[in-house]
Amino acid sequence: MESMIHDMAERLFRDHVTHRMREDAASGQCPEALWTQIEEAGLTMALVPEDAGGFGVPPAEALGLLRIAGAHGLPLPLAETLIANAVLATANMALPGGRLTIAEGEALRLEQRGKRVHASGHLTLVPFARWASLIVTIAVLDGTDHVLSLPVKVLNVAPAQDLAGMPRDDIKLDHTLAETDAVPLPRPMGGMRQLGALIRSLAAAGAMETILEMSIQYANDRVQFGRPIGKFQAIQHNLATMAGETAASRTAAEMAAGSYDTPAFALTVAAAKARAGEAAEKVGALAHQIHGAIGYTQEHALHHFTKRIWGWRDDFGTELDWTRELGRAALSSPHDTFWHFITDSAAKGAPA
Amino acid sequence: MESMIHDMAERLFRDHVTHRMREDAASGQCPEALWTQIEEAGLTMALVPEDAGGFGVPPAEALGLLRIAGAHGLPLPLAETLIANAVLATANMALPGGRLTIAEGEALRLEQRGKRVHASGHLTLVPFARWASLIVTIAVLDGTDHVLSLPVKVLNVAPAQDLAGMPRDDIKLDHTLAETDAVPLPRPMGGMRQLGALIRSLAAAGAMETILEMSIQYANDRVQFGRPIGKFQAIQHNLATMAGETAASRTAAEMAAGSYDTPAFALTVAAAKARAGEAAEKVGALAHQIHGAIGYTQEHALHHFTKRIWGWRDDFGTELDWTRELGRAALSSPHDTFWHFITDSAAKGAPA
Amino acid sequence: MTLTAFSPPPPGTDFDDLRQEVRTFLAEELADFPPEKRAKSWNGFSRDFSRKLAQRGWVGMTFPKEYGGHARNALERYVVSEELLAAGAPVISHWIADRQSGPLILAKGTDDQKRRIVPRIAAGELCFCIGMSEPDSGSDLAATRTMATEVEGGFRINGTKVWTTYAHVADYMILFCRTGKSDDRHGGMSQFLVDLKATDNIQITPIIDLSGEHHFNQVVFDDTFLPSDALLGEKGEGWSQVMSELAFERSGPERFLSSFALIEELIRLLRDDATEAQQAEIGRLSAHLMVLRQMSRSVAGMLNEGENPSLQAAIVKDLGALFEKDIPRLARSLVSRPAVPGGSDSYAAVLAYTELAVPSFSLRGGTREILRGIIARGLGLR
Amino acid sequence: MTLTAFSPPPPGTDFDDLRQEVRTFLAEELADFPPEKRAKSWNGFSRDFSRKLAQRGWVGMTFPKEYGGHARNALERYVVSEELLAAGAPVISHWIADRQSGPLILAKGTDDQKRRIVPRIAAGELCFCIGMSEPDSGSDLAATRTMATEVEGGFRINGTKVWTTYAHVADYMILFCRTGKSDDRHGGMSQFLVDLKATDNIQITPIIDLSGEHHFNQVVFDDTFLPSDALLGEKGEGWSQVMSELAFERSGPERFLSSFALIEELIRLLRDDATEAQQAEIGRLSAHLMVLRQMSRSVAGMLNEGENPSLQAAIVKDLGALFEKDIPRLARSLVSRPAVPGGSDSYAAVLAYTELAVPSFSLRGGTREILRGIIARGLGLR
Repeated sequence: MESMIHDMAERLFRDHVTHRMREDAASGQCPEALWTQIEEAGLTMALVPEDAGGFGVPPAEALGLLRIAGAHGLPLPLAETLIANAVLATANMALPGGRLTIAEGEALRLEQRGKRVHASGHLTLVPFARWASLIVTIAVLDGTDHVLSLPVKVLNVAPAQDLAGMPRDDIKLDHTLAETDAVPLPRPMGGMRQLGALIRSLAAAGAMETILEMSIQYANDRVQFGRPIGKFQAIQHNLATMAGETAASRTAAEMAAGSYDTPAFALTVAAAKARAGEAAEKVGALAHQIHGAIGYTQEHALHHFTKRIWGWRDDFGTELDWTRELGRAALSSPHDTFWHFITDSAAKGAPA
Repeated sequence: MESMIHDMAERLFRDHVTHRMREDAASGQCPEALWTQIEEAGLTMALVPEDAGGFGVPPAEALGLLRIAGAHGLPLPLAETLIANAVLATANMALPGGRLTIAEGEALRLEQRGKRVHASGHLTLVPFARWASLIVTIAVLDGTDHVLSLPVKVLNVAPAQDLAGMPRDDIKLDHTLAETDAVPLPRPMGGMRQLGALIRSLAAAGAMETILEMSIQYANDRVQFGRPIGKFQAIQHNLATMAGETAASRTAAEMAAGSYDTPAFALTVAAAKARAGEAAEKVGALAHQIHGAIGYTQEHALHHFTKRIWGWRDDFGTELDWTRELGRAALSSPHDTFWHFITDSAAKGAPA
Repeated sequence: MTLTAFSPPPPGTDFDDLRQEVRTFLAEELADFPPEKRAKSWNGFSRDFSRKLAQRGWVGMTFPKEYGGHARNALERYVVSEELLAAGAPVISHWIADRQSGPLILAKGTDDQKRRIVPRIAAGELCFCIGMSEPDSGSDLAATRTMATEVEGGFRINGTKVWTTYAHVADYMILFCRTGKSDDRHGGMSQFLVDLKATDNIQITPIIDLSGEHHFNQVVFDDTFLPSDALLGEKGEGWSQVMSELAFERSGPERFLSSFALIEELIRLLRDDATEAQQAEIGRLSAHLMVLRQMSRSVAGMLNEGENPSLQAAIVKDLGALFEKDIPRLARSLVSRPAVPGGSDSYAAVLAYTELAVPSFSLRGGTREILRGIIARGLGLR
Repeated sequence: MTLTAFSPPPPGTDFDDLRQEVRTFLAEELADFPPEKRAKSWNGFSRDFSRKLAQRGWVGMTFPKEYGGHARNALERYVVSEELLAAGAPVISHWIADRQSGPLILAKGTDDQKRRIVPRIAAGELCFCIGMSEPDSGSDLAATRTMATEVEGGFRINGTKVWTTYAHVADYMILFCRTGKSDDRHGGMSQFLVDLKATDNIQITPIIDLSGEHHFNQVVFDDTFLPSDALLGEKGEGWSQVMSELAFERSGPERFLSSFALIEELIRLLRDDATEAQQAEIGRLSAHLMVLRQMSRSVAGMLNEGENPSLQAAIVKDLGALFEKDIPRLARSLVSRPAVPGGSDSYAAVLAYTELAVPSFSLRGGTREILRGIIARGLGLR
């Protein structure tokens, strides 16, 4: 797929995302300058309609940015901001700019207090919360999905990290929101768990492509027992396996991205997140096996990339959660045969 | 372990068990002449006490015969007869000689009718029933294990086969037994499911050793792309995996055999049957991968050996049955830690 | 790394109407076709079924109309193929001809060969087999020994082919053999179109497989005479012809649906009362299947566009083979029910059949070692 | 095929009393030792703990009494080792010295070396590290470049070692390097006993691993002077000395217990309310563990009898590595609970630690490729 915005993002990340930046981010330092450039390039608005400031590209193309960000190990909440803006725009809420993030809101309790909404409960594993100005989530009030826009500055953020050392914070909520900060969604668009699973699937596919590339390079360069290790059949098999897992993950993630905002989304995103997690385990393990001890050290990019793909397995539903969901759907489907369920669950392509 | 009876069995099977015999047996033909030799050599009595006609060797040594029989693909109920005789001897019942077999009796209903016992229910997957004179099983009457000796000639045997084409028949039972044919066991010795699992684990270990040997031989002999395929790293890895699985299965089976008639038997036999089944799947698949199409044909010994180890997975409890049993024990054990459960479950060696 | 990217199948290629037509046809034709027969997947043989399918226009779909084909695209053909496989329809009688021999003849054959043979393939009348493997060659085609010697008016063939699927019923064989000595490992090979029903001195003997069935054969050529017009394509170009033929064989839905009958049986058992763990495993299986299917359709789409997705095709086949081989293990991990060959319990019978069929899956179209070698080269390993 | 047979451990080698003593000791010493520290397995460091253990006679157990040892047999040592590992006791401070450096010095060292060093090892006072890998050698020891040049009164060392576990705290290093040029790939190597606390011109810099911890180091020798009596064993015999040393390193219980803390956490979560599927998976794990332990004890028994079970040892290590590496996957397949490094939920913290530690498991004592090569040769592949 030829895409101007993909090319732009590719150049921006290639020129500015450094190993040092990824290391610093993992120890708590937000790369502010790069964020400014990303925002100026408009990438955070790629998924909102053109009249709200977007590029007017198909959702699959806008979401493709997240695979590219993953491929570069971008240590910033671009994906979260992209989704947050899209959800706010759908609910016709203000788009404040800056770094935003998203959280699963399924467990929140909402109650109407006069004209305002009171929200209580826990938001857990919220990515980048302490680097964001706003947390956007979706929760249910009287059977209707509501978008909540929660200003981080009034919240109590308990910092925590994922496997890669990236911020993934906990928040205890007991707040009455401003009238404009809790708005019913005019049409369902999947909960934040689904949207979050989508962005992690895309990023993981990109990161795995980079890991594969690194590993091929290393296998061609590294000499042992008198020849490049890539000549050994066992290493070739490992790389072939990595290629298969990586290709499957990307296909799955793009299938989900292609069905964004369509009825096929719920099942394709379940497949994508589950498939990405399974692949991440294998790809990371094999990459380390190929690299030997060198890839294990903080100085090597592999260190950062494998930890991120492993950390993402736990965000927005684990493999176990998503496979259960998908299996439940398969086993309770009204179709005559399992095969009919499978063909029906496939993305039909974005609506015209 | 140096053993005279092992040497004797090894010689007997090596000289007399042919590929043709195994093929004929798989299409229903019992090798009567070989049976006579086995019985004349006394092998069927190896597990009974010396005063009942046994050799007076430790149980682990007697049971070792079954690994050797497995290694030769013996198509006769030696294992079943060995166990049947041991159970009959423990209950001080008559040892009639000839081919016997065993069946899981847990699902039978027994009731006392005067001095006699009436047995009803199904015996399923009974190995070699139609080649045997007697089916020996253990079932419960009033909370006590009873040994039942069921003459095949009065039963209605519905013939069926296992994966390898060997007899594994079904019997519907609704019979009042002779007084001497239903006798309480003086001490518990594990149900027929456990004893059956033990003999299958031992036989599978032996068969896998033969499959491994065949595969090494083939890899050394077969030339492709100008060199023996055993020079290829992928084939070497496959053979190393087969060796590990085979060694683990034999160790597990011998651990169970070593705890025959001790309190450790229930758990070690569960581990042995589960481990053998898992190994059988891998070893069979890899052996066929190494042999290519040739091993797939009826003319090749591998055809017979892989089908037998696969068929045995279903006899006397599947892997799922046995791992559940073992896991239930582990999770409900009164030990402080799982580790204590593991050390305690190990065979402590045969009693003095 | 766009090396391993799979383009999404073009929009509008679901062909829901066609799919529905095929399903209706299959529901009727296979109403009484039991699971243990469906388990044979594309190894089931029925000339009658193939002919009926052809009458509906679903054989030779992509062949030109002048040769009896229907000039439809590869993605329409894909829909029909996957529906047939998922239903376990008995397709072998036309399958090989439709998939690879027909396209080969169309690409390399003489006008006469095309006119004589292709319309009958499209009519579902001709069963083809492939004479490729030999006792000492296996995956190593360069070790082929069967030799065609040029004689007055044709060739004399001597040599032995093995693992020839359905040679005992086939009408034609595409024979791969030497027509010359060459220092180049790949040189001096040619392909022939052998009319099995009209040629003398060919001895076909059965090879019985693990499941006790007769699919494979040994085929001995003993001074067999083939007329000159049996040569298919250029003399000496057999190697490159075979390599492009193999591309048709890779990545189709038959690369991951071989165990599908067992999947349907398993789901039938679990449908009403699955535990969470069973749901999760079925979900994992579903995810793999959804993704494999998308990848496979992507390759069909790329082929349709005239691209050369050979790396992608090898990847799909490698993943697909792992998937379909793993199904019996998966079934055993979820349900404790013994395999019983030919028994009355359809789950038990299908499990037994599939367990014994699994080792044959990797005999088709190249072993895993060869596939992985292709992938490694495609990835740029030097 | 007795090639792959494992003799059952000799009867009467359970040493239940000894085991009970060790358990009582550990229950007391590690009463407040949390799971996330136990997760470090034999990478936990505590000089204090090692000394206390030595006071009980459980370091240098198999060493002769004249060198401070206890002349107990390998199976008694085995019992202590596995109890320490299963409890996740912090043992690294004496572990390497006890397992391989002490036995090496006893076998190859001079009288003076033995008398000076071994009793202090047995007292739990000395921490050893192994200077083996180099930036360009990895698994290929023949590519070793660090060079010892003979000079007046000793040797000058130049070169760089990497992945040297705990070099930053160790008292001694067993250094493997070249002492000559040789056409033979394996020739001209020697071993040295380097007193790290008393030697100048050694620069040790940390290498931070995936879990963010400092276990590894880079060690640079820059014209470092070692006295003549630092030579360990024969000059030029380093290769064969290392090969026999590696045999000590293989097949011990540390080859399958590295993830044991996660197993205990997992079982704690499941204990009261396991589904059938969870029971089955724990049962499978138990079966593997029971069998691995039996195989490992068998090897200890064979070693104790003076046999050379090198094939068996490699098999145990290969199976053990697969087992311990697979535990995080297994945990994830049974419990959906995110890994949280350093968090307050001990399961989540131990999962996080173990997932990041897993890639390091195969760095120890030879990669899988090398192990499988050893097994293949042992099986008689030509």
